[in-house]
Amino acid sequence: MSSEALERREAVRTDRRARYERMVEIRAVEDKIRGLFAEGLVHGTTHTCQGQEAVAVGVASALRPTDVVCCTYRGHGHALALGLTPLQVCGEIMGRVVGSIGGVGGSMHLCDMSVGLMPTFAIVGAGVPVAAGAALTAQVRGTDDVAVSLFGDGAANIGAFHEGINLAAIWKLPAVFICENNQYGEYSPIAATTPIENIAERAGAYGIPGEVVDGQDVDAVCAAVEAAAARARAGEGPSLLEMKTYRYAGHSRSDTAPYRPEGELEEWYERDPIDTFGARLVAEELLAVEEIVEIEASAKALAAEVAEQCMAAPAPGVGSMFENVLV
Amino acid sequence: MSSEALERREAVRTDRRARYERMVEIRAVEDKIRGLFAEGLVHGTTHTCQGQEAVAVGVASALRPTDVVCCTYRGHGHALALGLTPLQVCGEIMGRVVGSIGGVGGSMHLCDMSVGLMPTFAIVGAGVPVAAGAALTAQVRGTDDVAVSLFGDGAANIGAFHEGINLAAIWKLPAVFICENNQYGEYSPIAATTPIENIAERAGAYGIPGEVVDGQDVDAVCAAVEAAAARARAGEGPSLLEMKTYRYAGHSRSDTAPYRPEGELEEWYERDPIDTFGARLVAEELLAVEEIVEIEASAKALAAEVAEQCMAAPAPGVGSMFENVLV
Amino acid sequence: MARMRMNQAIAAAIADEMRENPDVVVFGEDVAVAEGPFKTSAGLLAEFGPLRVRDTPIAEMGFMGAAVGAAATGLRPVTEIMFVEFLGVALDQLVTEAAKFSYLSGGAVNVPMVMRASVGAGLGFGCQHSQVMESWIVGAPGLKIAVVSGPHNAYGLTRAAIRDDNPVAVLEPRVLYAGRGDVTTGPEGIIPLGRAAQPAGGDDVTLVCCGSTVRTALEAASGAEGWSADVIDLQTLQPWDAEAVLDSVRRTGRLATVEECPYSGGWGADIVSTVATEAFGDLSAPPIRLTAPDVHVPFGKELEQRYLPNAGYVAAQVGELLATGESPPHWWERDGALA
Amino acid sequence: MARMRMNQAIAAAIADEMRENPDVVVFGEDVAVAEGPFKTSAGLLAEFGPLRVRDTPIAEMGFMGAAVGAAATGLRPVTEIMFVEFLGVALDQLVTEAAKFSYLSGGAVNVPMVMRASVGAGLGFGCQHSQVMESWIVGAPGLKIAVVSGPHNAYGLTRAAIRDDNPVAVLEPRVLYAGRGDVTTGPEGIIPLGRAAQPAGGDDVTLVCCGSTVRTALEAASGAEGWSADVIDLQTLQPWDAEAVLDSVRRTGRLATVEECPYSGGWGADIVSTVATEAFGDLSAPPIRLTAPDVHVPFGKELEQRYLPNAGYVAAQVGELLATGESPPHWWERDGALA
Ligand SMILES: Cc1ncc(C[n+]2csc(CCOP(=O)(O)OP(=O)(O)O)c2C)c(N)n1
Ligand SMILES: Cc1ncc(C[n+]2csc(CCOP(=O)(O)OP(=O)(O)O)c2C)c(N)n1
Ligand SMILES: [Mg+2]
Ligand SMILES: [Mg+2]
Repeated sequence: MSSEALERREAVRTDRRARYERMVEIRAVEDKIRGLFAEGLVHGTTHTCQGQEAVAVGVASALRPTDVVCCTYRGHGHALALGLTPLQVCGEIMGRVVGSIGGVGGSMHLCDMSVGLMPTFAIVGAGVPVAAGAALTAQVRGTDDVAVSLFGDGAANIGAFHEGINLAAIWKLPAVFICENNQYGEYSPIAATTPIENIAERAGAYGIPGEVVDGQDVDAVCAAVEAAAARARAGEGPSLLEMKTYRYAGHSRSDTAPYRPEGELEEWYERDPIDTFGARLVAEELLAVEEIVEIEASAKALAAEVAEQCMAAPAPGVGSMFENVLV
Repeated sequence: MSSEALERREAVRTDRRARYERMVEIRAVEDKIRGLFAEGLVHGTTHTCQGQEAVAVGVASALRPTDVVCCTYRGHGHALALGLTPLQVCGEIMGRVVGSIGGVGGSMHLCDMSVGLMPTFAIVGAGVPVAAGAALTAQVRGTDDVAVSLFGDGAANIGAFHEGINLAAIWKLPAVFICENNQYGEYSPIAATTPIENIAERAGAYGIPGEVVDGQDVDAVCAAVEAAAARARAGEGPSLLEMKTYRYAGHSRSDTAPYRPEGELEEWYERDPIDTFGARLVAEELLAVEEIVEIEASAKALAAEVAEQCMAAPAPGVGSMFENVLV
Repeated sequence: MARMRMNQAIAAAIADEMRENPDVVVFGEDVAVAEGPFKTSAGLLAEFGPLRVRDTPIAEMGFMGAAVGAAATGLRPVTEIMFVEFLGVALDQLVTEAAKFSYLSGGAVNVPMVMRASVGAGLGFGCQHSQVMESWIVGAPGLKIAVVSGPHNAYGLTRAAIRDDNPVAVLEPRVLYAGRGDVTTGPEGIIPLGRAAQPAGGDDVTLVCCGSTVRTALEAASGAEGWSADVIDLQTLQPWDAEAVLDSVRRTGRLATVEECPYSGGWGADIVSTVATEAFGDLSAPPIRLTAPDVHVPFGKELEQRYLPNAGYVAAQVGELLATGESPPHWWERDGALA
Repeated sequence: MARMRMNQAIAAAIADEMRENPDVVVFGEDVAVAEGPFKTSAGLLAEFGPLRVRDTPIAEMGFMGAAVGAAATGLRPVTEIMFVEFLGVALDQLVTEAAKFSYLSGGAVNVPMVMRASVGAGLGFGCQHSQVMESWIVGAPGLKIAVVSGPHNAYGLTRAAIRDDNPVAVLEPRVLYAGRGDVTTGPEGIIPLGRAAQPAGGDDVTLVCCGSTVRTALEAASGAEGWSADVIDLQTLQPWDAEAVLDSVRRTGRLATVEECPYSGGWGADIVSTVATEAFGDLSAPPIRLTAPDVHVPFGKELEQRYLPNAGYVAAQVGELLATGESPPHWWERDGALA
């Protein structure tokens, strides 16, 4: 699996067209996952990231596979962007042995260290100090790797955010803290829980750079993360980046997002990260208009095929729950 | 006890000379306590506040007895300023039934709700959200009371600080958050743990006013707290005040403060809050120079007498540990 | 008497208390506008308004601490920890502050707050959202703990918890929210904390359970052949009803606990140990515990069901105990169990 | 072999591991420049420098999380929670993250971190700084827990904990830090996790203890008249050495645990319950637990000593158990006890 994941990662790192394709793939896989849950074919819950694909792909494009990424339950897009295969991701979500941790974790728990994906965090904020710790390893060992923590707008109000960033700042750790501000924490609009406009302003509380980034623009995301990572690699310490983005679907499986003001979703659709980037690539002549439909169609076909493969794959046996408890 | 405490409180609220006397009293009581511990006459540990008396008295002077105050283990000065008697305070520290909670708490655990002193907090940061909750009571009930949280510079790095202030900010609670920046968290200078110069700057992270105050000037403290409390009472929400101050003694009983840079203590002595305020009162002709020595002498005598009284008072009986566990 | 789902019973209990007492307030993540992720606060915002029913930021330490402060100054806050694991970021406020405040104020301050939390496995939420974690709070003098097992006692215990002057944790098995049952509403429906219920009676064994395992135990008992069981739903885990359990064991001579959690550190150890000490001479067979293994809650429908002790397992283990007079091995200790 | 205080033994253990393995790093509040509030990291900063030995901000969640991240990526962090109660603001990282990471990575990630914490009563620190709170962590699959009882095993268990590839909590009774004893240093001094020690042998009762109660049990046993005891120092509380305990009880027929904490939720319940299940037929008297009462740790020298089970109490209770064959009441249940 690892070498395929690494190849997939290399693709987005080096090729902007691959970034486009990966965003389309993420959308297709997430749509498929939502569909499977809606049909009642999968147990549990899921948190998809339609609309946020530019953040996932932009971040993965800017980082090296030896960099470490701590992301959340809303991490399918990041996992795919970092290189995990749709089979690894869907397999895990669907609880099959082909999943990235063998199907015992489910939708909130992906992992593949070969491309730097730490076990994803189902506890809000928990990944922030953990990323600081991964950055500590790089600092102690003198490598120039960085650790990245991705978290939501809602997570910026939890203690671990504060403690983790402060620790990284005082130790000048090579970390990049990235807030995916998708406007909602669960069903609450950010303004109901957060008394400031931009999470990035909180950087000031730690004496580190803070920047608001257009999270719908994969190029902008990539550039901002590259710059922050370069700073971190150079020993200048962490940064806080805020990606303004939007999730098209509800918070989780059961959420129909009735709390959204009318027209809001539609406004964001107009700045769809995939469409925007596709148009840009067309303008740059890196992509032909006809290819767009093909890419989408083949991503959908892939997602459907992978779902079938997962359906056909075995579920983990009873013994699996006893594995990896104690080393 | 309550009515004596209330009278003592009224004194500092209305009379600047009483504030001077109270600061002297706090110094004398704290010195006595340190002495008792040094002699091995008291069990456990203690955290005294010599040098920080202006904060304690300034805060108490600015608040009403119906306001609620959450302070820390370094709370003897606050307790005395709020009105608790030296007997209540020393009795508790020495583990006697005359103590404010009957002697079962010890140095870190004072309380007297008749003057608004909540159980003092031995867990760093814990009082911050609790004060937000007390402010919530005022808001829900529509009173114009405020709740005050006092905490150290070190506490500004803990999650509860972040969560408590953010909550108060978003709900516009009538709270005042006061950081007593005495330059050290335990044995660590603030610069070793906190990547910014002024804790007050963190107010920006919550969209509330932040202000640096000279914590060695009781008038300045009182004025700043009055203004912040007025704002809170008017429904305009919380503020963050940072009192720049210094603790003359070590962190706790056993600490001789070897980590202090040479000359630092002496510099702060020059701006001693008691001396400064005494001189000001003399200049204002509210105090005669001769009285200064008298006031100090009688405070020392009082502290000694109270210590004797406590020594003579009974320790709580075995039954006391079973009281107030479940209501 | 009304028929309702367990989440509705909880909302009804809170509403009834809010009607009676203006000091009762409710806050937590998405409990107001969205009426709770599990709809356990349906209707509260509409009826009681935004001053008393509030959404919080994602900040369990913050709002749990706010509950302590509010309770200490006169309100009766009911807070919601969406999944009990999130208490891992807020435990200090419940155990080290709330539970000790009365003591630390010489009795001057009560902290009548309720921490409701959804708990347990069975819905495929994975290992960070499927535990019960009573162990985090059982060893905390000053704190009461109720565990609800259906609409009826969810209503009654929730009301009792809100009326109690101590901090009370109410654990709500998530898997039961949608289940319907008859509920005695109104003041008669209030169920005192500290008292067990006995949903089934019998002679041969005492089955002690609570929360999600009550139905497991009942199902096991009702299908039993050749033996009958006293089924004791503890309802309150702290303080638990030792008298009810001891009385029953003195009669049946045998004890089995049915627990949702891993063997190590589970609540049943306290029960078994106390019974072994206090009723040693009355025991005619070793007391046993039927629990999950010492592993993380697995994802996957079948695995998760396998993880939990089910009625068939309970019946089989108890049957073996009765037949042999010896404690049967746990399922995961048997040959070939993990294949 | 060297004679040293327990805090020195701990510092020596860490230093020896740091010398052997450059991945071992140390951080916590005031552990570097000040060498630890209890001097358990004396000499480390001087020898290993500021890259590997660091003071943190007051942010237990932050640095515990950092330990998880560092351990998951190859370091072996040793962190210090100054008083175990502070884990109440950081529990999530230890129990819900560290202990589950191996599982949640399909075995790809180990988290070889150590969380050292000072625990227990006896020094007059009041009720928020005097508990042991094992209950917060015992019910956590994936986590090991050691409890040290003197310089010798403090050295040996600390080294074993640092070498272990799982997250390990090491609880250090504060009251023992200054005590001196002979320590086997070097590789032979390493004490494997999971194995109990037996500091005294006897025939009539098995006294199971750990941490601060080991000396209590030993003192009780050595002063006993008419009976002798197997004293078993568990050393590791998770996983605990059931074999050693069961073997002993099978021989003595009687069991008493000696615990520092309140009765409810104490570690002894797991021991008693397991023994009652597994060795029921071998017990000739009820197994008993000698614990503190279900109250907060009081301040005040005498009260605090009264709160803790002492040797005289242990001897008296065991004596009564042996004489009567019945479980004696706890001290606080006896007439006039609270007067
Ligand atoms: C400590 C904790 N509290 C609450 C939750 C429940 N929860 C899961 S996701 C979520 C919303 C998070 O919002 P945000 O950080 O904006 O991330 P998003 O879901 O929008 O990506 C909440 C409250 C949790 N998992 N952990
Ligand atoms: C959560 C927590 N962590 C650590 C401690 C130990 N501790 C007690 S006081 C203290 C220093 C606090 O510094 P600061 O906030 O500046 O207050 P000061 O003592 O200077 O008044 C520490 C680390 C604690 N009591 N609680
Ligand atoms: Mg969000
Ligand atoms: Mg300080």
